[in-house]
Amino acid sequence: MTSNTELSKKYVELLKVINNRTVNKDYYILEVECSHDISNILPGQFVELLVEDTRNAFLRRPISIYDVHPERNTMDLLIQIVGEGTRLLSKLKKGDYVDVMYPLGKSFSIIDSGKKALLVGGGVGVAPLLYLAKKLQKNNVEVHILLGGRGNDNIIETSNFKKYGKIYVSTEDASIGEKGFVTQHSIMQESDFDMIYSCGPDPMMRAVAKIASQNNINCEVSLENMMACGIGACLCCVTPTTSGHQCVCTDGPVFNTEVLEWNK
Amino acid sequence: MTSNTELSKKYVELLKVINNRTVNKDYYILEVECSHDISNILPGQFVELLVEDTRNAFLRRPISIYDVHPERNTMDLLIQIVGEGTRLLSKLKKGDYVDVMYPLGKSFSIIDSGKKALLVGGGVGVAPLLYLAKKLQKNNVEVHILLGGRGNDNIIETSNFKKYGKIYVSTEDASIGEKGFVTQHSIMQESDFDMIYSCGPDPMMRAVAKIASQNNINCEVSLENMMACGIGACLCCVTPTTSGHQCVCTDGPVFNTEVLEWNK
Amino acid sequence: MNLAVKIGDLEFKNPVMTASGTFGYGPEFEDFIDINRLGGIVVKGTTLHHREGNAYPRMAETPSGMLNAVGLQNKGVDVFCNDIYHKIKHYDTNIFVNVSGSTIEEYIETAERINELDHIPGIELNISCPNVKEGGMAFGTSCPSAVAVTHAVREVYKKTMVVKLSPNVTNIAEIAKAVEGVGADGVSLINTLLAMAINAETKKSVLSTITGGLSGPAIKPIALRMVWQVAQAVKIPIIGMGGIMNATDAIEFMLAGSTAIQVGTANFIDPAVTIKIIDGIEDYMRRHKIDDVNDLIGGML
Amino acid sequence: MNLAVKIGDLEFKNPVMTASGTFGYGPEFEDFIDINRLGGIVVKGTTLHHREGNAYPRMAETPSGMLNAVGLQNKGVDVFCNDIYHKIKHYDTNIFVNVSGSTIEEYIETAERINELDHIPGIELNISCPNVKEGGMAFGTSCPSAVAVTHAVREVYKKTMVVKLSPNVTNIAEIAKAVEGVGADGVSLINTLLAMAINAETKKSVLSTITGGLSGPAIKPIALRMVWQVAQAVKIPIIGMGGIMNATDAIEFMLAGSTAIQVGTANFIDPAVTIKIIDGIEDYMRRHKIDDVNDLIGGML
Ligand SMILES: Cc1cc2nc3c(=O)[nH]c(=O)nc-3n(C[C@H](O)[C@H](O)[C@H](O)COP(=O)(O)OP(=O)(O)OC[C@H]3O[C@@H](n4cnc5c(N)ncnc54)[C@H](O)[C@@H]3O)c2cc1C
Ligand SMILES: Cc1cc2nc3c(=O)[nH]c(=O)nc-3n(C[C@H](O)[C@H](O)[C@H](O)COP(=O)(O)OP(=O)(O)OC[C@H]3O[C@@H](n4cnc5c(N)ncnc54)[C@H](O)[C@@H]3O)c2cc1C
Ligand SMILES: Cc1cc2nc3c(=O)[nH]c(=O)nc-3n(C[C@H](O)[C@H](O)[C@H](O)COP(=O)(O)O)c2cc1C
Ligand SMILES: Cc1cc2nc3c(=O)[nH]c(=O)nc-3n(C[C@H](O)[C@H](O)[C@H](O)COP(=O)(O)O)c2cc1C
Ligand code: FES
Ligand code: FES
Repeated sequence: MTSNTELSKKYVELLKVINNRTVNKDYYILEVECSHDISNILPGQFVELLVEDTRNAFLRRPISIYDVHPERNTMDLLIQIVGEGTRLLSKLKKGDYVDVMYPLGKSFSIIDSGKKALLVGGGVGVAPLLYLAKKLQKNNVEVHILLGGRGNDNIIETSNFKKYGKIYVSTEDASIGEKGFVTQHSIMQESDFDMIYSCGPDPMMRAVAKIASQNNINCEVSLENMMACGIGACLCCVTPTTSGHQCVCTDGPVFNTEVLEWNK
Repeated sequence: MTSNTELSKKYVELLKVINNRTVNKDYYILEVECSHDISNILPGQFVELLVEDTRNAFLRRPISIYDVHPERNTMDLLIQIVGEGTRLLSKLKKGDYVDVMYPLGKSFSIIDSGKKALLVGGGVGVAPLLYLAKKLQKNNVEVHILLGGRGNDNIIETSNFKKYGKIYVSTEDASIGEKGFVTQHSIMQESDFDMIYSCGPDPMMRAVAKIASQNNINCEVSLENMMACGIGACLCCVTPTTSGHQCVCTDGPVFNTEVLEWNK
Repeated sequence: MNLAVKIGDLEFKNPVMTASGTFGYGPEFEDFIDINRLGGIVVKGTTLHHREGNAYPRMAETPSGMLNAVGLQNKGVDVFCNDIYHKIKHYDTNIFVNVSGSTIEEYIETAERINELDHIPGIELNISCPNVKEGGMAFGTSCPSAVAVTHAVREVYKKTMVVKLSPNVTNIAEIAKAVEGVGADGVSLINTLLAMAINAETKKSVLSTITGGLSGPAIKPIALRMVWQVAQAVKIPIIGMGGIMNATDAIEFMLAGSTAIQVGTANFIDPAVTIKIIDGIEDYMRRHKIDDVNDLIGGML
Repeated sequence: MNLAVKIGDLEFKNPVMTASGTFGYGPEFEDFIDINRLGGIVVKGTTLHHREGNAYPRMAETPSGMLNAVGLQNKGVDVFCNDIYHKIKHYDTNIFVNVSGSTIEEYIETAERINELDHIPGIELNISCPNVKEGGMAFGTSCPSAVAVTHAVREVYKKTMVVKLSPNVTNIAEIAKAVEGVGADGVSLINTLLAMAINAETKKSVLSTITGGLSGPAIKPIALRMVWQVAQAVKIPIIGMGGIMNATDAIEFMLAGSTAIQVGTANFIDPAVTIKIIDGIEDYMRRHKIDDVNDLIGGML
């Protein structure tokens, strides 16, 4: 198993928007072109986007790296419109420039070849899981991907995920896949996974971690704490761990659930 | 001579941008479509534009009504890019909507048919003079228009002004027209005008007013004080007059220079 | 659904009022809204004598806010009573006069005159104006002087009296408690924060008075904190304000402990904002199944 | 062109420093800028003992600003001296330690430890942190307590000592004068303004601590006013801060009376902003034909 402990060199620069693809009314995918080599970006890392020309979204917005295309040196960012910042960024057009700080944070661990992984994403929490699935598949890991959401509209990009593993879906309103929360999905009962990776709403990740621990499965989650700086300078994004408050932006966003003190 | 003392009914609404024409790198003309009858808008009145999606330009921006096209119920706004607000507004495109409060303020007086008027505009101060020239010409006033600026780039829209009167030009760098300040232009020496109308930088208007008074010519100027509300509610935009502090937004922006206490 | 709230014995049809100095006397906004829908309006700061206010420039835009240094320009209480009053007394809303003065005697005399006006149910005692040389904020930044002026005016003014507090103090709750002790029916806060702006290119101060008062969304987090602190210190109702731009902001101020709220600078950006705020509060109550707006007051969990 | 300024006997290669709590210890920014170009850096608030700080959430975005309630999370002065210090002592810039405590004794002990470090030419005495239950701002909001802690630390700390003032007071100039009287080499201002945020949908306070400290451009007009007031009251140098986002803002603070300036929240938005500010000041001086940056200090006309 490999995991990234050293942080890679970070950049802040204007990146050209190559594409802005609307997924549905709530989601879009920005593809931006980088000027530095990005082939060493790891799954789980994120960027901080500046929303220009406004103070309505004053701080940068942290967004996971959804996919990396080394052949054209671009990355994809999958973004859900939830407020002012993500709404204003959705207006970016091909050819525009956006101010990006990248790559930030530590990555998911890549389990060894031949092992079996379950990836559990809720809503826009699927964002860091695609690139993870890609890297796991490359390492010959058996990849199972459970995508959950409130309804049909929140289950996105399944055709993209399909390329890297077997897909399972659950929705709370039963509009697609099994009905219920992701944690109620039948695949969650299987106990022969070597690792469960998860990203999504806090309560979901906690529930996933609980099941993983009951089944003695290693579990990594990607947290989405409120961030001001993204580089470990402000100490705003902390989460309680077995070694005290740690920064989600630099000690995470990916944590093994064993170190998280979620009851604190 | 008619002058507008009653304020017309004011509206605040989203107006559709019909056109955004670039004049040169510093100037553009927005044409917006109104939903209310605008045929009674008077020359010298202005609008207050909201710069949406930002707090970098927090308050509305006052802009003169440059022209009115009753046949398609639109107005033109001639805008110079001087800061954040005017820069952001320059990005408006055909089909966009802009939040406008209009029409505001009191107008220039229209002198009687057969009389002779000189209009003196400096830089973007020409904005309220075009519609004035149009109205004066319609009333069979003999219209002379002096346009001044630092250089060639500041002398704009002469072909439009030409339709309504005789044009004179002066530039400080002599790149076009006579060299010098507008007040040094030969036409300013002529004393047989019945009214001088002026809009431009403060020092220019003061100099014009001085010459007018020396020549015993009635003179109206349009002031550009900093405004917060545009409707007489905040008392921020005052100018000292013979009857105390008056609001430029509601008692003006047009004032007869006789009532201004420019030395206060 | 009940939107009505009470301050002292006075009922407001809803908690949304306009802030002094930002709404003129009301007529300025008649083209944009139905004034009668408002919970109340507080007219421009009124003094015993006519005041020309400070010299231009009196305004500066700042990040998410503005500075003003109007300096209580107004025609004096006589013109208010004999002229302006008659143009607005028909409004079906609670009209408050914001009363200011350079000396306690001026406050008293002005309040006495206003007390005679049938259609003015209350005054807002402005002891927090940062833009005048004498009086104003000086009264509002120490307990003894705040108490002195409040007590003196209370003696002569018989209707609803709200005291408007200055945020430019170490402990606003202490001053709120002090004026509560001498008969204020309520407190309103915050007035503007003393601030300034410089033009780096000209090296000059932007305002003719160098310093002015900061208002707008920039100050909302400070105002909210002060309302919350005062709510824990006093029993009389609070009228909260400072940067309220929409219904969400208004609800935050109520949750922090305001019985009513005032909208100031936002009127300049959208002259119809007050009505949108009233509608937005109703909408919020519907969504959250709240029948009585009074249940929001101090409802922060 | 001279950009160097002095505080006490200490020379800064330029007036641009980073504000405590917004720049970590320096290494966090090495990927983005050359730390050695800075006039100085003030490291995170340091206390005698390790502190975990407040519970999450500790941050809220506000109009043109942010709230923080970090609460002085730090590993304590021993870890600073034995570990962190050795990672940063090679920087060719003035490293200040921001010293905080719950009691005067803690301040003294911490300052004594820092006094031993060769490559730390100064401390910034933080008597203005709004985010801790004990000590912090309590020391900075009254003259007697500000004097007590400043005086006590002055006795043991022999290098440059700057006292960081709280803006949450009625009269900041008075407190500046008081600490000047007991040996402060300079004052820095402003720390954050006590403020709060509420989430209307959940009805909860956004921060775990309810109140937090407001920083960013929203507070710039207030900070500028306070610098100007303090500049008229004291003779010692002022380090101005509060919402500085670019060179123009920095110049405004110098014109108002600052000898040096600190950049805080802006580092989060652009990690290279400090260098742009240094370059921007040079550019301004060239345009305005100013040879010595000291000519800007208090240069408001
Ligand atoms: C490491 C990390 C990775 C993320 N990856 C993605 C992603 O790939 N795609 C995606 O759509 N979203 C992602 N998010 C969430 C995203 O950052 C927020 O949705 C976004 O910041 C909201 O901004 P807004 O202005 O649209 O909404 P706002 O109106 O500002 O806020 C809406 C909600 O978003 C959250 N939020 C706001 N500001 C921040 C902040 N500075 N840091 C963290 N959360 C905040 C809050 O919960 C808030 O209630 C990620 C967050 C983190 C921390
Ligand atoms: C009645 C009136 C009519 C005007 N007509 C026109 C016009 O037709 N075309 C045009 O280009 N400009 C016009 N102006 C000037 C225009 O309002 C300012 O150029 C504009 O507000 C600047 O905004 P900004 O954000 O681009 O610049 P900022 O960076 O905000 O300011 C640049 C300069 O513009 C001026 N200014 C800024 N805000 C205001 C304000 N609220 N009120 C007045 N002046 C301000 C100040 O002098 C400031 O130094 C008019 C102003 C007034 C008062
Ligand atoms: C232009 C202007 C004029 C003001 N005049 C007064 C006044 O006369 N009396 C008063 O008590 N407050 C006055 N204020 C303060 C407001 O009533 C209010 O307390 C403050 O602006 C904060 O609210 P806001 O952020 O919603 O504007 C004035 C504010 C502004 C912006
Ligand atoms: C996240 C954060 C942490 C801070 N921590 C400290 C601190 O430890 N000690 C201190 O004196 N000031 C601290 N401050 C205050 C800043 O140093 C500065 O005084 C304030 O933020 C105003 O400047 P700004 O608007 O440029 O950020 C902190 C500010 C922020 C935003
Ligand atoms: S966001 Fe600043 S330390 Fe993590
Ligand atoms: S701009 Fe408000 S009164 Fe004129």
